[in-house]
Amino acid sequence: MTQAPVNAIGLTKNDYRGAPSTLCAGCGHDSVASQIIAAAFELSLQPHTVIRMSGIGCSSKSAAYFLGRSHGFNSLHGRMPSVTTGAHLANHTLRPLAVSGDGDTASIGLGQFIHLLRRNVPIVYIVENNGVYGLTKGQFSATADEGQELKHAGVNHLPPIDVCAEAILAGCGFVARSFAGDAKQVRELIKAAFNFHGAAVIDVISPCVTFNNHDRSTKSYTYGKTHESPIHDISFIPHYEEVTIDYEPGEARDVQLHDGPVIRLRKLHRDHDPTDRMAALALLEEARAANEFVTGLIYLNERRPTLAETLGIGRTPIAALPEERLRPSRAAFAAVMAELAGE
Amino acid sequence: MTQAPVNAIGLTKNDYRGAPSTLCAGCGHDSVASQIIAAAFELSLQPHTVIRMSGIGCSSKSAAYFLGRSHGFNSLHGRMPSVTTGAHLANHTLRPLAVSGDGDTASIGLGQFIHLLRRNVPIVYIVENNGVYGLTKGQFSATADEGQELKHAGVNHLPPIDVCAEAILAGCGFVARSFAGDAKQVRELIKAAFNFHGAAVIDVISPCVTFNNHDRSTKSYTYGKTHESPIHDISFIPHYEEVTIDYEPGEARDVQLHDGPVIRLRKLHRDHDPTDRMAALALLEEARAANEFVTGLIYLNERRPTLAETLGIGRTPIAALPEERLRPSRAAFAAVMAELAGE
Amino acid sequence: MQSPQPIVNEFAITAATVNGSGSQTANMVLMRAIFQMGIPVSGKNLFPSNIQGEPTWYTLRVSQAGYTARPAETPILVAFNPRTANEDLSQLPAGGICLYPADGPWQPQRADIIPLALPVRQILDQVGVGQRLRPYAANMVYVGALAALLEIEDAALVKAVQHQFRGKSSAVELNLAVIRAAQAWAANNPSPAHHRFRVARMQATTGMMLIDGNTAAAIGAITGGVGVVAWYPITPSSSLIESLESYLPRLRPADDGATCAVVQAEDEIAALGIVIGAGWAGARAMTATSGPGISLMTEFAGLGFFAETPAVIWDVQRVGPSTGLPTRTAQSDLLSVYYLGHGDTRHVVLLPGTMEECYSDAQLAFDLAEYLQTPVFVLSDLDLGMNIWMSRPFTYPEQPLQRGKVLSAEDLAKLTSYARFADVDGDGIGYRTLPGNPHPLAATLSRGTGHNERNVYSERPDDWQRNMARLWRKHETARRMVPRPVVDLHPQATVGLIGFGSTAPAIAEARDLLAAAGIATSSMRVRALPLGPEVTDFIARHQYCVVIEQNHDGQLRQLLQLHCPAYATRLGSVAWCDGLPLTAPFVRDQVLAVLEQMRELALVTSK
Amino acid sequence: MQSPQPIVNEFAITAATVNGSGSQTANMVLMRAIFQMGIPVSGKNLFPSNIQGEPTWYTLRVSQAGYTARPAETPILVAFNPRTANEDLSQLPAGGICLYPADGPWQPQRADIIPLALPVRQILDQVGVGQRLRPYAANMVYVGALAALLEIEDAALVKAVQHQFRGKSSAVELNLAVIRAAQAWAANNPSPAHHRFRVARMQATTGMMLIDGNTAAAIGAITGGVGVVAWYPITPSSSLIESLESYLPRLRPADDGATCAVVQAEDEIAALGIVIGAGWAGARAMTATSGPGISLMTEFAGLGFFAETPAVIWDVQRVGPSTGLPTRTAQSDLLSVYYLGHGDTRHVVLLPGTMEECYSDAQLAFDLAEYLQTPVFVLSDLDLGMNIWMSRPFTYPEQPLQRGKVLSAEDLAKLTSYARFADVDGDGIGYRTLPGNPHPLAATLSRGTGHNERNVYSERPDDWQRNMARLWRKHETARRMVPRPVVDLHPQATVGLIGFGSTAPAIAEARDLLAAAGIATSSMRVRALPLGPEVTDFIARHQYCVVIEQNHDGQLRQLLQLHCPAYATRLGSVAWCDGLPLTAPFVRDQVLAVLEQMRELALVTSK
Ligand SMILES: Cc1ncc(C[n+]2csc(CCOP(=O)(O)OP(=O)(O)O)c2C)c(N)n1
Ligand SMILES: Cc1ncc(C[n+]2csc(CCOP(=O)(O)OP(=O)(O)O)c2C)c(N)n1
Ligand code: SF4
Ligand code: SF4
Ligand SMILES: [Mg+2]
Ligand SMILES: [Mg+2]
Repeated sequence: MTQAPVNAIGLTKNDYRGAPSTLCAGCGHDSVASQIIAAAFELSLQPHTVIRMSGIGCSSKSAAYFLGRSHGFNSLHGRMPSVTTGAHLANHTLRPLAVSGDGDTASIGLGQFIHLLRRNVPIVYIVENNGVYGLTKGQFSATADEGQELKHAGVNHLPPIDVCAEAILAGCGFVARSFAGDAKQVRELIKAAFNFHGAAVIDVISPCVTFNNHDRSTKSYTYGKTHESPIHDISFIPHYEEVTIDYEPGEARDVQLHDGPVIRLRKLHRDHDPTDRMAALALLEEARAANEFVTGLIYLNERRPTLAETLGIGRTPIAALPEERLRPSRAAFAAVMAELAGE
Repeated sequence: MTQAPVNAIGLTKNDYRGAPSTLCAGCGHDSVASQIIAAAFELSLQPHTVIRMSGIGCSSKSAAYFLGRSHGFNSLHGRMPSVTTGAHLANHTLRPLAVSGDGDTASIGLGQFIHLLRRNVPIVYIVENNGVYGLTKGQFSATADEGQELKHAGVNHLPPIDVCAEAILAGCGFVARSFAGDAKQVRELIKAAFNFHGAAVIDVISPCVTFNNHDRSTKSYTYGKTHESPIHDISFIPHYEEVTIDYEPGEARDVQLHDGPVIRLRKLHRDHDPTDRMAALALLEEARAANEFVTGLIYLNERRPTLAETLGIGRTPIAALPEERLRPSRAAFAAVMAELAGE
Repeated sequence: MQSPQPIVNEFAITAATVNGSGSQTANMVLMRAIFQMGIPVSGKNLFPSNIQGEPTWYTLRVSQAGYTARPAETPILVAFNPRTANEDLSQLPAGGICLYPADGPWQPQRADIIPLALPVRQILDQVGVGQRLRPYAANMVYVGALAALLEIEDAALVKAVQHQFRGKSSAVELNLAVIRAAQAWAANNPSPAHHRFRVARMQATTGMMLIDGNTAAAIGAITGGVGVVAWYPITPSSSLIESLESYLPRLRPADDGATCAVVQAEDEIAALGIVIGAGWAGARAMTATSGPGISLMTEFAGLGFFAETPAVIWDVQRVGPSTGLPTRTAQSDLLSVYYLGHGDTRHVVLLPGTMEECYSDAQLAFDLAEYLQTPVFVLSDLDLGMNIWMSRPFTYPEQPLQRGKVLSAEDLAKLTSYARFADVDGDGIGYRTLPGNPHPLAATLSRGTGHNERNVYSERPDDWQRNMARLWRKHETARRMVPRPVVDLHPQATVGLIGFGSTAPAIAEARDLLAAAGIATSSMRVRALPLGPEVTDFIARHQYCVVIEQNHDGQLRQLLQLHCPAYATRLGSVAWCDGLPLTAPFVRDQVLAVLEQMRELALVTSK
Repeated sequence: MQSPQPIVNEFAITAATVNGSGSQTANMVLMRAIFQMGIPVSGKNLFPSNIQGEPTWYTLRVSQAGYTARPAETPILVAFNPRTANEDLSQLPAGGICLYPADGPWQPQRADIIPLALPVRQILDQVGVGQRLRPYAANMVYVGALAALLEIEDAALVKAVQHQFRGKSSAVELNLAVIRAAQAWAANNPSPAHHRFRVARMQATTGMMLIDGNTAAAIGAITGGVGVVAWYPITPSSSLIESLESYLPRLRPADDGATCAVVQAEDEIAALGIVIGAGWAGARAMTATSGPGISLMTEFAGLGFFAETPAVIWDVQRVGPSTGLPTRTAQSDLLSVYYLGHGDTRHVVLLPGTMEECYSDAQLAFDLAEYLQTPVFVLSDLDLGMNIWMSRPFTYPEQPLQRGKVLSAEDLAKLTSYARFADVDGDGIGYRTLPGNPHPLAATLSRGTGHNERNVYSERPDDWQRNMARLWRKHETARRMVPRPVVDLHPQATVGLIGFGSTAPAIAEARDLLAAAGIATSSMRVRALPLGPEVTDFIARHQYCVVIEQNHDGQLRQLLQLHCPAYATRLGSVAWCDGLPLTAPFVRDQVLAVLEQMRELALVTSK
């Protein structure tokens, strides 16, 4: 019997799995879960330093199907961002990994999504985007394309919400789009996002095989496989020391993250500077107008402080502060009482 | 005694006023209210064809201070969009004129705001944007600028939400920005918005003299007066027949609305094509980056159907349908019963 | 085991399958076929909160006595889900029959039951079912086998299959072929499972139909003149709206434009906001949701109450608190809905308990909401809303729509003054004007803030107090207008059983069981809140009342205690909620236990 | 009118002004000066829901007896708002004094009162107040005039002004100059207004302080170890958080980083979401809101209850339903908060009634929330929260923080198995592990969906029922842990008065009035929900109990009736809510009326 390979902290891939999935066989969300597991394994994440967060939906249920050794909160429909914000404030040494759906994020949860990103809570936020409500059986979500048809729900006449564009407007510094069928890209993006200092959004088109996988759907496997147009080939390189420049100038670019690791973007069909906010918005807008399915790291800007930094929280998480620091000193207390008594 | 002038339907300006304002003397919202009154008078609006809608806040209170002869609903904080959507569905022959605040729209109400615009409810939506919560005494709202200081609330560290950019992303076809101190522009925009076929958003910087009018504030009168940079001089021309071309080519452009009237945009410092969605987003993004206070009609696109049209509502408002049309025929009912009984 | 007489028309079947496998279709065919034979049937679908692959159970009850409560025991098990088969088998009473796929991984290991292995693969091969349809068609094998065992008439089977696959003749043929092949196989393979249970034609369902409460409500709303529907999907309420959307084109053809706008909102807050806006502007507007949605609607419910706008809200209850069990039934939103909103809010709540009431309450809710100018809630539940029930066909309404106190421009022209909230008639209800009314007196700014009789903003203490007193007068008007309780008095009874909604069949059957145990009972099914004087009368008549409800907190009991404090101590409580519809034996046992307690207490206190 | 003896230390003043004019500062100086003289004072600020220009009233009560309820009558009127002056004047009792600006547009037109015209402009000119400050300084004129009329000591005035303008010596000087000029003017212009009311030094306030309940709560929370605060501004709760933010740097200096994170959320849903997330991750987290915010928090309240996460929610009540009257006081969220959430939810609710309780409940709420692993609500109101009350200084806590049942990695290492919701101690409370705990057994996925003892998703009926039963066991544990009612038994009393929160002073004073009318009463102030056995004992002891509360629906009465159904009919109700704090004579009259009704009823039923 061969032993399962272990990573830098001695864990096997199995140690990053969760409960068996109860999703439909072939659901895109299960592929994403696999890549979360793979990324966590490859990054040698300490499970207890991650918290898995989700709302409600098939996508959100899947939080149970990975990282079973991490704490987590499967919260309310559309309200995971606020719960995560609270958890971050209580313990900013934990890294939230969140899965949500397009209904959860773009319909009921749109406001919380945008405000979370404004605050720059350092979350890895994966939207498992299938354009429908899976768990409630196939209604349109706010990311469904205009003119799209569904069996029961009929034709959608409303323009889709682009969670990537919303994220960029909201000040999010790591915005990517991917496809559940593109395992490597999803995995590399997750690894990069984990090493990004701030909120990171990955909008993964994740087909719902039961309710929205017919060939005309832009959220189907067929569409994704035939239309995906990656802007670059992305690889995550954990430590800068390992970086070897193995490409011709102009062929790729390396972006270094604040803790040392590097994201290498090997150019494919088009030129795109992911650090240019306007270019990022333009890319999304052009792709939308041309009905293109562009994937990759669309925007990257690591300048903003996280919420905990903005609020000046110290090294020790608030949840771990000793009583002396959670209570006023007797002297300080007495001084305030004296002042109130008008002395 | 001279008689007050009357408009095309024989009403005086007074007929468009509301209750006396209870806002602080000098509040920007009162200036906006005056321009609403002026615009309604000049357009000869039938008061009963307009409904005034609002949420909660000083801005929303001001719905009581204009168009006293129109029905209205001063609803819940951040939830005016849904109430307006319902009113539109019940009676699509009424034109909603809405006032809201930056807190009401961009903080608690952001989700409803965006979803309202996606549905293209033909509302005239005026955001009276002062960067603070006036009614609750001077906390930051989500449109407060990064680095802004307020007496009690301290320094704001979060990036502002740009309601114009959000509106454009949401598919809104009429997006403008203005300044309460620029009475003429506000008025012309309101008139144009009333004649736009679809949702129209006007983001009016409307200083809060009590809590956010110090000179360093970008939402103050001083800042507005010294920094406002209109992209064009806008005039609304009610009927196309009256249009005379009184400008040199390149100096201005006329945009005709679907019912005949024209918006004339006389070029000022810069070139801007308001019908170009990407250009509109770029203008906002550039102004943001350069800390410029750009005003005018930023985006115009009249192509989308209104919600009532999307849903195929007929001429008669649903609220006015006679009982014969609100009930099944006996025959249709009997057929369904027979089918259910398995006959 | 000796071979007893077959049991006729009084038994139940549980089909344990995998959800998403089409077994629900098979179960419906079975149910409908027996119903076609004139025999009373009822079904309870127990399904998981996921889409495909998890265990699901369907319990079909056949009862010539007409009992429709969930049966406490089912002597026939269709064990088509190997994952749960052992536990399912353990529930089977001795002497029961267990059908299972011969070619599956599982065999029953009990000596005291009758196993029957069905050669599923062989039958599908024989019929020539293609690969894609096999998982679905497999379920028809147990339908066919049961048809043979139970002696279901062929014509009834054919009708049931046709009804189920309406308009798809290839599907009808294929499924009938599987059923018949299985039937033939069973007929050719006699086993002890034969002739233990059988069906025999009756006339008890003539003219009746099978329907679920959500469909009944949808048809009622369409018939009741609904004009605007805003909703957000949530189990178990979604099918109410989806059914409404599917019946609309047939019942109210949009020849001159749609007569009803249906909007899927971004959440429940917006859904109720849209409904309130539409009600304010003069349309009959409704939404349907379940517990989590109700919680989100709290603020708007208060606005509707205080700004006095009509709205209809269906709460198809599931098990809470919080997300709870989305696919299980409960009656646990009663208190939260009645008091929904901060600061002294109270609502009108209808409590349907039958398919006909789901239909008629859907209309009545609009009449009440418009007359009372307030949100009206209708509390259904998953059991009522999503399970299939027998019902008489609905009758076309005889009354015109009651649109309440609305002043047109012509009406206003006759008045010298008008105040929106003047209590002209002493019933607490003012006269509305609708937006769009051109009369200069008509306009008013509706609001959730304090206001006087003229609807002008006011912070005056007397204005506030007067307005609230009027709202309570209106609540008293509502008390007189809502449906009376359904009372069945037994002349000798000292015990009264009280319930509401979907527990009616279990309570009715339990009364027969109690009678058999020598305890005569009356019963009252409460139909609405606020509670009226008839409720007090019933309680006053009975020495012991037991309130039976499907929640944890005894919520109806609480409201009854508040309604008649003088009788607060004679109200016992059977409050039980585990997600399953109640069974009659359970109710009987609980009532007996409560009565014993109450009698002891009475003895103690009388000493 | 003859000149009677001056009334000493037992009167009240109402200052009617325009809001946003700085009059609140003047009123505070007046109040503080009299307080400095050792005389009990209390104040009620009646302000509009706008920022500037609308009428506002401040009622300052001076009471050597120590009464602090809102006075029914105020014999001194400062009529500084011409818009309301006529109506204000009509409230002045005969013989009362009316101060008004001599140079304003209004003069009192009543013969039975004593007018006193103050030369405001002349005094401001004399002091040389600049244009910008004049509207504010004008209010100091009535302070000076009253100082002369009432003979307020100079040292007390100085101290009061210094306290009010802390650190701004130019402001201190200017305002003192205006006060003294007005004082001198009044002294030099004797009028019948002199010597009718005066203050005389006492020792009744030695060692006491003046504080509002929101500040008390803020200091309590800081002392109680708050770590995360998320809020959304809403009157009258905003000042709780703003006060917390202003005291934080002094009480918990951020030398090694902030020890408390304060976040203004985008709305109340997010605010409670953040609190629940923070509580789950191990911080003491709280929010403060009022009615509309409570309504929005409904869904998260249910999640907190069911996922068992600590959270502290202050509801500083204002008048509802809906937006209602944002700047008026009420006690009308009791029922909605207790039952907040659909589907059988129930909460723990603390009911402070004094400044010290606001302070101590702020800490206790955290101890309870963490011990019980559930949201704990604290119900304050605008009267408690925003008005200024006398209080003993708060004492530094003697107990360490009670952080409840939390297992560290070391604790887990000693265990062989761990189940999050196992009821190891029989009190319904399981052991938590905090996120970040590195032990492999520690991790668990919290959820609002059905789960078993190990916190694994479960739809099993038995798991659901067992879990709910445990949650009710926990509720019983809470019942034992929350503060006992404050009871004052009168040995002869057959009548008990029951209340909660800010109505305590009015009830206490009403008891004296009732005693004067020959009716001895006991009193009980309920301190928390769920109600405990002491509550039943008190009710059992008294033939008649009258529940006095500031809401429309008699909400505490309802909860008491449910708590002790056996005594349901002996609970009378005085439920009144018009936005103003209750007065003692009103309470007396209402109690008498209710008692009469109850006695008649008792007579009728005993016949
Ligand atoms: C407040 C509330 N409303 C509605 C629901 C019902 N509901 C559960 S999941 C869901 C939609 C999920 O869609 P999405 O987020 O796209 O996830 P998917 O199932 O497609 O992965 C809804 C509406 C709920 N649980 N809570
Ligand atoms: C649900 C709810 N939360 C909070 C409030 C309190 N509140 C009233 S107005 C307001 C903010 C208003 O700010 P904005 O919309 O910017 O209007 P402005 O007063 O600045 O014009 C808030 C938070 C409320 N009324 N309802
Ligand atoms: S319904 Fe769709 S989203 Fe849900 S598990 Fe199945 S395939 Fe996935
Ligand atoms: S507080 Fe500000 S926003 Fe409100 S009325 Fe005054 S100036 Fe206007
Ligand atoms: Mg989805
Ligand atoms: Mg504002």
